[in-house]
Amino acid sequence: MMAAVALAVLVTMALAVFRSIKGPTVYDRILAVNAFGTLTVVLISVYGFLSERPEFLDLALVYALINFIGTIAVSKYVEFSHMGRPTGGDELGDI
Amino acid sequence: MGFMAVIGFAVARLRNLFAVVMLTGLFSLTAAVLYVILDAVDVAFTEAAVGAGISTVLMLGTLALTSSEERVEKSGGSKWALVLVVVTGCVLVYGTLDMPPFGDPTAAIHHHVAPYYLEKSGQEIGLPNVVTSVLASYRGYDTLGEVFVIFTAAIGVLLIIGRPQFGRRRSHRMLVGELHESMRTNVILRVGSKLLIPVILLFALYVQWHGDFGPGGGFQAGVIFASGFILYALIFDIDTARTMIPARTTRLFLVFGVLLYTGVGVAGLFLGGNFLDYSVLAANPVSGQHLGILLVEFGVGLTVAAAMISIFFTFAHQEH
Amino acid sequence: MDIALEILSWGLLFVGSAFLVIGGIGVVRLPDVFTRMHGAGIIDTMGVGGVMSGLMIQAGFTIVTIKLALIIGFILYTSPTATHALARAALHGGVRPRGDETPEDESGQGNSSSKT
Amino acid sequence: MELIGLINYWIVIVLMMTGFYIVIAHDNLVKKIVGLNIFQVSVFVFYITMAKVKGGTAPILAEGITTYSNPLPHVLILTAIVVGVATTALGLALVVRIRDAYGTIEDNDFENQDGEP
Repeated sequence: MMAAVALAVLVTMALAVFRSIKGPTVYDRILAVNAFGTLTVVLISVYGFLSERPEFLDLALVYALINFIGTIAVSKYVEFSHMGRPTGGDELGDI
Repeated sequence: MGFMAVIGFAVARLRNLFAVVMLTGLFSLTAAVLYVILDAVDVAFTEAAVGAGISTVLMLGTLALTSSEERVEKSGGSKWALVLVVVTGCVLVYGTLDMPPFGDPTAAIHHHVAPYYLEKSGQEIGLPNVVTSVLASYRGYDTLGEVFVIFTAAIGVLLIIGRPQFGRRRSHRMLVGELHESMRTNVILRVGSKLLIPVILLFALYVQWHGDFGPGGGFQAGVIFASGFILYALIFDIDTARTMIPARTTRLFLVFGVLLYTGVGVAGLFLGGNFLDYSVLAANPVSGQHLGILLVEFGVGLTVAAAMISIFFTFAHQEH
Repeated sequence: MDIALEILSWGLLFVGSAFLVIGGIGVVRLPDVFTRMHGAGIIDTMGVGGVMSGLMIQAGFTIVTIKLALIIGFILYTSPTATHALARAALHGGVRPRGDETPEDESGQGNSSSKT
Repeated sequence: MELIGLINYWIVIVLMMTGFYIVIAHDNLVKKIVGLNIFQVSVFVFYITMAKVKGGTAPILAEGITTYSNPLPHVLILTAIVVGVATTALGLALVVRIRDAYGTIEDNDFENQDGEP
């Protein structure tokens, strides 16, 4: 039964990966990577129960925290340096 | 399960630079899942702390400082590269035909010292986490070497791009800086992160001191700790963050961590043991080991955290 | 009593994973960034919430339960913040929500695949 | 059956070759570093794969468990990951420095520049 849950998580992960490869905008990718991070948290917890050693939830906790930093960094970077349009070196982020 | 990694592969090959960085993050996530499934909890822990946060941030920092688009490459030469790669791959696959099958308990790797570690570490070191005891005690020399590598890398980064006069004319700071006023004034983000940062730091300390019993240890804790400060620097600006933890402090900690590690080793020498032999540190060998591992892990944590923070600040402080 | 808890836990797990998949489909199928965020939101709230509370009941009352509760808390706390940052970035970066197209809009439909 | 046991190694090799290809075929230095990273991760996965013992669990001692995976490769890779990040940072620093000296991070460009002045 737990395996079924893990399978559902994997399917969702595959969908997120698809979105992050396909794009089309940067934001889609960020969104997909963020969702993927969340799914990783779930998968790790579920796997902990699956292998009957649920002590390893610390790992999932790390993800829950660190994933946030990654997303913030990326969206901040995108927001303030205009990655969207093709840039030469110098016109980056001149607000 | 290996297919997740294959997805990561297909992913990592394709796109342009920015997307590539995003996909590297994804790749590291899949790798971490794979490590968990292959029972390497500590490794997954490290990958989690490193891959999702620091390495993405550093890559972005570089992209901000250089250009973000890869030029369309010419097809000349890349055909030969492909051929070379395929040939090498085939040779390697041929090599694997002699490898022991996956998960085989009789494989050569499981016969030398590993069973010894698994059997003895419970009595000799008294710690449940074998990875920590091997890391800090049995293989203390190796870990010391790794710590020095990190130390050297941090110094290298500081030397290469850390000089203040290096940016000739200041126009604007890239990743973090005053142009990000609006990020600062974004209430939701600011309050949200403000509440989260202490939790992250606290959690890092937990990982640091709990590493003997569960997954965790100095390396992971250092990285998580650094991530907390990086988040702070991202939300507020770099100068505010610098007042929280000045350059002098990080450098001090960088050196202090390495010295602590070596010092524990030397203390062992003075007390009549070998270098990095912790049994002599206390009256009872087991508690001596315990104390030694705690101190060493603390040294590792300090060095790693200081190295990551100073590397990040060096990148972020670049003037373009 | 035990049976009831068991059924409740599996029910939660089932509902949670169903929501996960639905959210995943949403992330793939919905037309633009802002709508896709709803899909991601479902994953973060209903999916994670369901699965994690199912696991909590499975674990009984131990340290594991507390950790799971912490994870739920963190996810419920970080994910809206992150999504908010992302939405801001997207809006500032020139992506318009659908139904709010302006003439120079080029990415509402996801047709500008060159934009990376 | 034997071949199924080896498929993990093959995936590792595919990954490794991907990284290799990126390193030698792309001109962009950042991309090259990403390639190196992928190569690195593939080596990590290789070690961890070897450490796995069928039926074993993570090497954290607990009551009533007898088979554990091999902890030694875990130790090696754990440190290698952090070291990897540090060295990656060093490489990126070099890239930034190169960008500053040459104004480009494409491999070919500065070869040309070196020839001319």
